[in-house]
Amino acid sequence: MQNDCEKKSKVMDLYTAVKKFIHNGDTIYLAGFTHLIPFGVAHEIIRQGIKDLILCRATPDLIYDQMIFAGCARKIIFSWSGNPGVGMLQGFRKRVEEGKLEIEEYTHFGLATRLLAGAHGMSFYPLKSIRGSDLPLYNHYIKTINCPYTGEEVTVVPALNPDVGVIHAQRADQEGNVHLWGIMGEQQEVAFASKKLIVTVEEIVDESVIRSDPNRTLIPGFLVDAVVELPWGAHPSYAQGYYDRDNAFYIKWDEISRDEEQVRQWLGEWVFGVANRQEYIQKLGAENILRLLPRNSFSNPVNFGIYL
Amino acid sequence: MQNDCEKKSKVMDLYTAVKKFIHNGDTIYLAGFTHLIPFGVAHEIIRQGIKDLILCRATPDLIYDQMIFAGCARKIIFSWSGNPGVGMLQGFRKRVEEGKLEIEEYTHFGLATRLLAGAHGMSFYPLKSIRGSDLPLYNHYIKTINCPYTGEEVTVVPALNPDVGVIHAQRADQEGNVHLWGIMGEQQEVAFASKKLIVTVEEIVDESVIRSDPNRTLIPGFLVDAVVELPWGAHPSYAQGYYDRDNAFYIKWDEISRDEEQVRQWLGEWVFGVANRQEYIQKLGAENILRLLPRNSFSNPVNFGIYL
Amino acid sequence: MSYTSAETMIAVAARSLPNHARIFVGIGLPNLAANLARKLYTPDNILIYEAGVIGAEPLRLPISIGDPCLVTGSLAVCSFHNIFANYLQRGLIDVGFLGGAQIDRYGNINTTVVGDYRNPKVRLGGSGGGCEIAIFAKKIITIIPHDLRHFPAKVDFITSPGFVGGRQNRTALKLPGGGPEKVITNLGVLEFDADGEMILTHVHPGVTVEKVRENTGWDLNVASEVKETDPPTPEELRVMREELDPDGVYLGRRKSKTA
Amino acid sequence: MSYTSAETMIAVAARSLPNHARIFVGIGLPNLAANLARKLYTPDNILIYEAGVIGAEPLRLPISIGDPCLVTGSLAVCSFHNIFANYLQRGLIDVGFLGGAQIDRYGNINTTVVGDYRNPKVRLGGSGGGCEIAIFAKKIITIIPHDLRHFPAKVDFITSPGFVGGRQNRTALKLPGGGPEKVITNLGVLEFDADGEMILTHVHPGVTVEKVRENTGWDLNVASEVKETDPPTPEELRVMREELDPDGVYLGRRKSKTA
Repeated sequence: MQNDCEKKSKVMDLYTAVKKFIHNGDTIYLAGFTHLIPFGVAHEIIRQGIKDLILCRATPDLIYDQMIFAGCARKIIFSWSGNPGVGMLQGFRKRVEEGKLEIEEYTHFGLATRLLAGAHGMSFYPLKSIRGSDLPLYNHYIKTINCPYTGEEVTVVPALNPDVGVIHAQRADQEGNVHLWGIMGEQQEVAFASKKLIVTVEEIVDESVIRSDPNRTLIPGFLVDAVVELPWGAHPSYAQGYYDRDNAFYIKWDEISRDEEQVRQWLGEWVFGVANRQEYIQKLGAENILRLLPRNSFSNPVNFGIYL
Repeated sequence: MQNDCEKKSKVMDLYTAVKKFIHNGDTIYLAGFTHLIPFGVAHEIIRQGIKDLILCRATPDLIYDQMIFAGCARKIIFSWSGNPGVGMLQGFRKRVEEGKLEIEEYTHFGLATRLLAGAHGMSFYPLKSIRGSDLPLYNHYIKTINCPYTGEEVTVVPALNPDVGVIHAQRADQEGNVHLWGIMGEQQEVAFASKKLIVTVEEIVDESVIRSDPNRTLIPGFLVDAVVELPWGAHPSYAQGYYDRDNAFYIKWDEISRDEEQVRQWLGEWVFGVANRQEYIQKLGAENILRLLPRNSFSNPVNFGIYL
Repeated sequence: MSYTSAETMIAVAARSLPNHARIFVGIGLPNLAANLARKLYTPDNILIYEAGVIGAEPLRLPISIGDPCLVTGSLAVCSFHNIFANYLQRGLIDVGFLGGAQIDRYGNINTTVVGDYRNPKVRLGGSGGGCEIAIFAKKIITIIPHDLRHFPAKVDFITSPGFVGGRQNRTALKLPGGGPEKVITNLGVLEFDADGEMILTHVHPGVTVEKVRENTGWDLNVASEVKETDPPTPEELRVMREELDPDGVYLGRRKSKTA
Repeated sequence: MSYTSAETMIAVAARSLPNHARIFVGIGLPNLAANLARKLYTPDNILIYEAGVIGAEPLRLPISIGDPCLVTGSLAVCSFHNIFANYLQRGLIDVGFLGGAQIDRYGNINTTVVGDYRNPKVRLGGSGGGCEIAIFAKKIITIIPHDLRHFPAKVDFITSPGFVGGRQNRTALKLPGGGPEKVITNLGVLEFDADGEMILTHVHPGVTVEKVRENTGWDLNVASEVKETDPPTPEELRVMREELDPDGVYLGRRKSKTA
């Protein structure tokens, strides 16, 4: 979040946004539960060679696997690691098995609760989960207290406040007021919990589009430090209403990621081999783009009324 | 909430919904922060002579003032009492000053936190507010604990789980899947926290309208026990996009409520003197209806896409 | 051009706001002052309302804190819990505007009760979000009429803590926000000294220090040099009278509003 | 009509579901079983997905737990935190469907690690929402292949607690949900006795009790009368093969999926 609301323009290109706000050693959270995963930002982080990052994400997913392979990660804070719908997350898994990657592990609800506490300005929140599992034996941030009313023992987790949060969404105005729909994941919590926030969107729209439906605004612009228009910025994941998940790539990554040499080649070609996201999309090509387009299904409008 | 999801029809008239689900002595929460206040249900509760209720509401407002005058209330759980934009809440105030009405008082955030805990199935939640105020001297449900991470003293409040929650909204389908927009208040928390839930709506719409925009659904139908189509069910408060607040009545209530006899007359005429909400609206008349209609301002639609 | 003390109070309050700030606005006088400032001095402020509305641009004067005119065309709407948790408790609010029935030398505000809580003389509205605004906003500006009723030696009930019993008290309680910064009345402007006690720094045109002291329920500290505020400018008066409150609902032609 | 043991497992799982229930559905085999049940036996069930989708009616087989086809035309979408807090922790889920890498005699499930947590032989996915489903759902049905690898005497790591060390253990921990009810494998069906220990109640057609015991890593309790499950009906097979998984992604023509 900006320290003040000064009206310096937040609209910038991807390179500038990453250069300006993400630094070696930062704790970062690239948000998006299976949907709107900010691959565009991840690839730019890799291109800029940013190191020693603490990567937080409920589902590390391909996006963190690529960053792990590229040497960006010092530690992963997570709650489920996998290639969703395909299988294991090979890079992550291999480095953890070899003892080469530090992890701090939660359940989904535990990690979501950490974010909610961070978003709400609380230092902790209680939840009734995790008890009975073995996780607290290996993660000493997971503690217990007694409910001051019932005496019942409950789990507590500390707030998570990343240095930088990254969100990809369907649309925002130039100030970063974000409309996001479909699976909402943890994006709002990440936006409020993070100290700085980068938003990439399929489209920058006029403020009037946002103001036509304030209930749709998931993130207010004053939390946002950088707004980047980045069509297809979530590929190979998807953007509801804009494009489908490129499942062929998810399956292909399962093969690529079993072999360090293939990964090196893939990063060379698709990340280092392109200067920016536009070149990536060019390289992806018209056929792939067309293959992933959905047909239209629009929401029924609602009336806000004009009150004079 | 229904104990099971059995498909008995939930659509019923106002009389039946109140008769079936609200009983003497219940703890009830009629939701709506200045917006969508369920006056229709309140008047039916008064007509049915239901007594000894514990009335919970952040802002007791005219709706509870009328119920207090009518003798429905045993106790009020609240965080601000007033006639919003006009002044004091005379019936509430007088009975409290005379020691005739039990109160349990919070700050807005304290009460909202009680509801959130109730909605989340937690027995309590912490917050950093209330400390430094005198409220904990008079409300022993407000306690403190120390944060297990920072050691800092924080306030805690217990969950609130009303016996019955009541929501008025713009539209729902026959199962009670609710679309609600404009000021969202505490409706979602009340819906999840309450043991039974009555929903009244401006319009019952086809399920396809709800399914066209699942992100707009604030309350899933399976929480709902009764769905009542009740146009103008929030008058004299308002429904965003449907009608404006009838401010003339809010000002008039300030006068009426200073005099028990005038209140008796008003209740006789506008509550006991009408059999149901339809008669109330009839009595309100075309001129008042037209006076309160806004002009249209529709939201920009969003595309969910069809994925085959 | 003639003007009322209420108009002076609003104009001075408007000038006290920083630009590029997030302002948590109560309805009534704070709303007038914040919107006057936005039109003339602080176009980049974002106004946030307790009902969960962010960046409102109402086409009429809002009647209550939850007026539908605040919602249509606003930037964002959030739930009742979120406005307190995500905005106030998270520390995102730069300035909170408060009113009140009583304020004491440490800036503590009472909006709960006159007399004893359990045996009240006058039962008032209660906290609403007032306590939260006082605890969490980076600074608090209070707008309140100046007389012995509103300025007692000790408030009957602390609804919204200022410095409690002094600045070290608030620090010890670890209240996240900065506490009271200014109190703007129909007589002048008061700030808070190193101990967190109110000190008169400005009087409005034509008001004497003595008059302020007579209307304050304790032995009021006075700055070594008390300045005089500038009277409302014609432009300020025009915006207040023609654009913001054309019916005079808040500026004296009708009884002032609370919510 | 020939059928595979995976098809039997899905059909038996589908028949085990109550109607008028809220089912928390994992992708893959649980999704197939829940949708098979919904089409043939339990039309009034509401399917709830971890990604925050309620009442999904997908037009294709969802590829992952967050597939866009689950969202379009669903009844409601909620945030990641809300699906756990408002739905699971609040006690609204009747049946949770789980899979796993290991399950032990008390229904504890491991999806975290094979070997030592700090020195893993195989690092698995971790809990995701599995732990929450196991703790909060009113009952748990697990679908898991039956062999010594999946049925060890003791799981290497309790990711999702069943009865922990026995039914009294779960009670003492005050876990809100009812715990494991059934385990459905490619060999048969297991339930839990008064002590919370697994007991074989059914075998699938052609499977012997001895074969089940040989494929279980402890001395398995067996019901006094072990029944035989009914084989998949032609209608069940038709729906599975033609409507739910026409490409055979989950039913054996490709390696089965996890998410």
